[in-house]
Amino acid sequence: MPEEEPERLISEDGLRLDGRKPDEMRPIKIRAGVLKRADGSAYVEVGANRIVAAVYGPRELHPRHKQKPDRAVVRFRYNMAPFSVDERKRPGPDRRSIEISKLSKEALEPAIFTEYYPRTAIDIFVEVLQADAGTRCAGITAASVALADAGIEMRDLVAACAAGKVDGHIVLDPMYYEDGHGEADVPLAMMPKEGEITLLQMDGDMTPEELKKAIRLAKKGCKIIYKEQRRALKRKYGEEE
Amino acid sequence: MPEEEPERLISEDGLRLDGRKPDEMRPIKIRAGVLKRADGSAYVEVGANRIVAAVYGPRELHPRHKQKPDRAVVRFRYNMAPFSVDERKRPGPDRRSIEISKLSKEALEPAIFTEYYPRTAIDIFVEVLQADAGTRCAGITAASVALADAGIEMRDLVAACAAGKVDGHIVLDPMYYEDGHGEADVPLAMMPKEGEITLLQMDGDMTPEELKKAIRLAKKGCKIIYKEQRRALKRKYGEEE
Amino acid sequence: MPEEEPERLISEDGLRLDGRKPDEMRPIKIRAGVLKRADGSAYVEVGANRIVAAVYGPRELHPRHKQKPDRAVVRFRYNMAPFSVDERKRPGPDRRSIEISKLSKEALEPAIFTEYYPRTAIDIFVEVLQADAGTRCAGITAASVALADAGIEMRDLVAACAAGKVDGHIVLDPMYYEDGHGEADVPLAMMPKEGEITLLQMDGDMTPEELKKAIRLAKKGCKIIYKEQRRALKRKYGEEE
Amino acid sequence: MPLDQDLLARLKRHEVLEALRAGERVDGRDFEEFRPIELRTDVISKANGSALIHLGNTQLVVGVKLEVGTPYPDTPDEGALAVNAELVPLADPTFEPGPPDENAIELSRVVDRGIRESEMIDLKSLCIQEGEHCWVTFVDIHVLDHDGNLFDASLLASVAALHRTRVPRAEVVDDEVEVDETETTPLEVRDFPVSVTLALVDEHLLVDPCLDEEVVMDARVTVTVTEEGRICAVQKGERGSLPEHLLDDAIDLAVKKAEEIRRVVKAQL
Amino acid sequence: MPLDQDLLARLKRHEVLEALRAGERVDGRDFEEFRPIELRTDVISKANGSALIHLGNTQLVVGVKLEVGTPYPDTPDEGALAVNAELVPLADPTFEPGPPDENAIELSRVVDRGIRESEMIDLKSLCIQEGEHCWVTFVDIHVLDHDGNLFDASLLASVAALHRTRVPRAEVVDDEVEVDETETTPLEVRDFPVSVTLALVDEHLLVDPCLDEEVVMDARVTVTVTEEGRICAVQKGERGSLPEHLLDDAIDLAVKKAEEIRRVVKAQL
Amino acid sequence: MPLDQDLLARLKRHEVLEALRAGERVDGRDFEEFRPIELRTDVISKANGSALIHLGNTQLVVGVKLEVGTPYPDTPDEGALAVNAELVPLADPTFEPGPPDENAIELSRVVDRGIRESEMIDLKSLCIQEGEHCWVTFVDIHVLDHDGNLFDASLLASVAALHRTRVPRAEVVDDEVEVDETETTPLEVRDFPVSVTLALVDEHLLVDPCLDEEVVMDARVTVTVTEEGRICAVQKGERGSLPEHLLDDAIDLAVKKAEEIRRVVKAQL
Repeated sequence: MPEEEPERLISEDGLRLDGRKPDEMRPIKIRAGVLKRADGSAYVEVGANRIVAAVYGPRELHPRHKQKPDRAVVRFRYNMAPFSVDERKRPGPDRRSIEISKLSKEALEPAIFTEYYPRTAIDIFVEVLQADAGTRCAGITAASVALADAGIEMRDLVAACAAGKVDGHIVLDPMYYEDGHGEADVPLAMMPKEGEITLLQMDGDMTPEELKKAIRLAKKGCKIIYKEQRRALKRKYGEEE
Repeated sequence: MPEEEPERLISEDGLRLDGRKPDEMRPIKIRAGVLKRADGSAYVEVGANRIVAAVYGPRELHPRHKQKPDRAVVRFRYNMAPFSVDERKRPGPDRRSIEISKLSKEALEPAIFTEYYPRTAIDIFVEVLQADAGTRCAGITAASVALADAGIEMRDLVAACAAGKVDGHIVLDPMYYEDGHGEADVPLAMMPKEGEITLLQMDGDMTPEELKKAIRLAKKGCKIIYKEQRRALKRKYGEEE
Repeated sequence: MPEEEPERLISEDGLRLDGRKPDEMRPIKIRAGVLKRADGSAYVEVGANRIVAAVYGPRELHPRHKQKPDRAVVRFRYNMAPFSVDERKRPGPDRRSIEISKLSKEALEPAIFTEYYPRTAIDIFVEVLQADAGTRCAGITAASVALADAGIEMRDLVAACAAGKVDGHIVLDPMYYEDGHGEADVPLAMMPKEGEITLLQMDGDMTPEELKKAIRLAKKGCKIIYKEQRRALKRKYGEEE
Repeated sequence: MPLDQDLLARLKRHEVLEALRAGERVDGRDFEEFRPIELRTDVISKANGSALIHLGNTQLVVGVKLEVGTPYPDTPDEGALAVNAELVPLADPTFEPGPPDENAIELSRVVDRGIRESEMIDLKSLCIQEGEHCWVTFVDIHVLDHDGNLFDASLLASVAALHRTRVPRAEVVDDEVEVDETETTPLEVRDFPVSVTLALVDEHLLVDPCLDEEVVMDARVTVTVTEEGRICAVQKGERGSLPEHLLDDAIDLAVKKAEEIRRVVKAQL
Repeated sequence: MPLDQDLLARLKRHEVLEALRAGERVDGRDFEEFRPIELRTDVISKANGSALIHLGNTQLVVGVKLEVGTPYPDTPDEGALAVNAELVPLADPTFEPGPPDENAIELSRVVDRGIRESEMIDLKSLCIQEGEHCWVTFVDIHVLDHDGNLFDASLLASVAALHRTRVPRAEVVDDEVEVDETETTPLEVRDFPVSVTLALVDEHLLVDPCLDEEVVMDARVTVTVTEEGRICAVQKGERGSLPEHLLDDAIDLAVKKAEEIRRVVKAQL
Repeated sequence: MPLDQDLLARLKRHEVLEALRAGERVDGRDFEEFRPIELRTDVISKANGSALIHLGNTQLVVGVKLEVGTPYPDTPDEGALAVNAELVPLADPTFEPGPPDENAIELSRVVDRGIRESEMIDLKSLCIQEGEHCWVTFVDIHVLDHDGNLFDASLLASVAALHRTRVPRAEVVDDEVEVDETETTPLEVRDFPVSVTLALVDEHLLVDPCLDEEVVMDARVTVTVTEEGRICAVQKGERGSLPEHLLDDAIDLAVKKAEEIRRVVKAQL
């Protein structure tokens, strides 16, 4: 966070506070298979976000009456470490993390061939060790790599990225300060191969045209993320998944 | 609530603050079948009380080990909407509502032929949208109509009404201010056909004779309620149930 | 608690605040079979500790998937009455009582022939009615007698007693004030017949040699407790168990 | 080992009803007879007041603790009362650990009404500084052995504990309350409410039901009576109904028995 | 009695899809048609504002309560807003008692964003004393009958209730807030956000899905639109995906329908 | 897919015991050998201190956060310490979401005692204003990958994080604490406690058990040793017993290994 409140978030020459162009992502780092106990795992850095995802499953689901005879039940838990944010977060789920967990599950499920794994559970856990803006997108990005690392059959990877509106400009991948001081935030997740959108939220103030523009920009970000996801899996498995 | 604290709750000519005679009920309105999703439902107004009741069942009871081989299990949940009282009520059950739920269940169960529905659950839900005094009685009254509306076989309807002691007088159906400033409150529920009492509570200060008088007065109130319950069912079903 | 803070906890002639010698226990009283409903029970006083233990079982364990095919599951609940301590304790388990429950269970389990009771639960409940120092040891002591009273087959009784370090001296069975103002506390439980230690904790400051000395002293205390445990059972059952 | 609990219950039910039909109670008592009451006060030195009661085989402890708190906004010149009952799993095989269930809550609320509505405690005497500080009186009921009629046993022990409660000296110094535990005065107590619980079994009213009777009862009526013979609380419970004339009988019987029990218990204080 | 729920669900799904294939909705509406909206305000006199809405058979009450609280440290000159939704088990056989589940939380958060991001309430007008006291605006959604599209019904009723909310006079006297409930002024409201929810079923976008449609939908998109036709919140839910062009359609459709609905509802205020 | 977990466990148990009988550990280590330790500090910039540890395949992060709070009434001139461990379900298939269970609580309490009883932190240095304001030191243990011996890994990372913790400048202005996060001084740390955990398996004491060994161990002993070689905490866990002479051995072994580990870890700070 800048020491003093900056007057404007986009400079006269069109650059952002951290020197990025409006359509530029923050640095990304993705690693697959970072944990031994989990069936699949991944680590993602986007800006100062530090996120670990793990997948367990397909595994037995208890109690039995929650099993689905024709598909796997996907469960998702987004959790922030107490030290991941400025003010210590009390452990345990709050309303925000419960909503994010629900939407992240719904963002990933379209990509999973759940019908291949009837009566089982696929459990996805995302731990935010350090939060910059965009943790829900980074979590979905990490979870998707972890699913692939666990060998779960998928239609495509799911890549996620936000766009935002800052000083009237539509920008890609807002960082913490832009998120807090901008006019709107548009997190989006998609399956890049078919262009299908699996997560979309927006809050703030936008015209319909700005919103559509933000969606297109976020999709562009997702494609960059997607390349990094595939690179991470290739690094681990020797060739494209 | 009167703007200024009144000196006496019963005037010289024997009338109450709202102009009622000691043995007079507040206006009552009962409607059967006000909800589409529930198997049975009812709406009750007594004074400023606004109460909705719904019944689901007989339906399957999970987990199985809670089923009774020889009868239905009756469950009752009394709940106040956060905006139903002067100071916003935090959502969720408190000690008062847990006690009321238990006693209301026990007030209704004698009337239900639970033995006709072995291994099932009959779930009764009462939502207080606005509370004047006497919500537990109005809730039982509404629930009883909802049970009939759900087609549950019953020995009789259960009608409920309170009596109270105010300025030394035994009065019928105390309203909010009388309840808060009176000397005693006696909620009662009964099956009017046989005269069997299924709920009785009292707190305050009464001689044994006053208590007996209050019980008799509350029974009188129940009979008025009973007529309205039957009228409501008749309105919906064309003839007396 | 002394009215004024004493300057030293051990006097010049080697005596403690309550007049005990360093290796002297507080008065002990043990009774077996003090409750009618429980399958086994015991009451223990050590100093001002007042503790009741009850055992239910072996009994059916629900839900079924928690059953062990080759042994009983031992459960232990240590609980303090709200009025048992200086400042009223809010009802319900806190972190301290959850840890004590876990360690107490692990202290008793080695003595129980759990393999004789497959698929069952053995439930042990300890209620602290008044707490002086050493409640976890007194609780284990009481629970062990309650297990015997319930007729559960055991390798040996488990006796428990603490040692401590006070003014640089290793002392037996610290009382409340010594526990709060001493340098270290060493609760210990054992099966006296074989000399096997089943519980050991320590916190404070000790050299390795002091710790070993404290362990030996606590073992001495356990043997005294053991005699009282057997005497209590003999009193009830006419002869040594 | 796991015996057929249902079978056992049915046999017990049979035994209780059989006895009643022969005009007797399962434990040989008269219909209107309480079980022996044994009361010991001042059993918990960490509490400001305490009592241990045996009512037949039912056994429980009540501890009263006074803590400094803030008055409710609508009663700025009064102390507060909080009654809590813990049905700890040590006391009965069906009691489960966890927050109080509907039975524990009903029990504590009926005892609370007995204490509160009888006005046995002058809550104004528990005010330390108007609107700022007061004593909160915690009455904690800790059940040890459950053989029926927890209602009456709990109120008796609570009232006895309150009668023996001592209030520490409290002074306000610089807006903070300083408490001196060594200097105490007795809590002002103005009444001795006693509740009488009757079980309706097969159209009989049984005073002070034991657990075997509670298991088979159709309904339960608890009537709480002040020293002057006035009623301060009534609670009908359980899923049976009863006709008005039996209620009238129950009220009269409760008033009569309450006085008798009060005498027995006061003699032990 | 317990019918085969799965079988019923499959039959219903079949019926909905069958109708769609024939170019129709299961209840006969046009694809872009809302169900009839009936709104009654000021239904709860204990609330500072309230509304009861029927959206087809969906029925819910919203109550607005103002309580004195403390401003957040980072917005010392603003009041606070708290939206809560209770999916009470009375409203649907699948709703369960207990704290709000993920569905109730999502619902309340989407409504919250509609109110908050449209800036329909001037939170600064709810400050009583900077940094010390403010009004907390509780918007409580109480669902009575669930026949689909709780999102739009909840926002409509919430906005209507806020439009009818009156703020009691509050004065700071000796650092304490004194509230006079008899003297009130209308809450300052500056916008009328309306959300439009679309269900994606079999590649069709259905406006205002009823429950039968929600059960079979692949995805759900809710777009919240201000009076000026700007977007203040979007939420895609459920486990399906949708292509960008359908999203574009959804946005345009929502903007169009929002204005229409706003007109209908305002006429009833 | 769901393999026979019980069968797997039995095979693993067999393997561990087989190795022991041959005088070896299942992963080839000596009985007294720790796994490789890799420590990185300052990994979380949002924390005031942090460390990531790998102990073999066990991996966890500790973050230290300082927050302004109120001193406990009985230690008005001291800051506070709160240690919390989250066994998040990401780290092990048997960990479940929800509040800390008995294992997480035992872990955090043993680490807490190591920190507290060694007096490595001068709590008095964390007092901001006597009786009014102090720093509360939250030590949060976040387990990422569980391959045994969480006790030692957690204490090592916690102590390392505390050694790297910086305290922001805090000033009391008008009774309120103003914190300047940009100006910090190192937390005063006076010791470097190290715990050594031993597993008793088949009468052998194994230093730093891996998960396969923990699954089969009879008992566990953790001894925490200060820089001066004094003992500040001991914890025996799990449902086995051990004779006194093995305890004596464990104490001596722990003192020896603690010094060695401390050297290894300090070199990485």
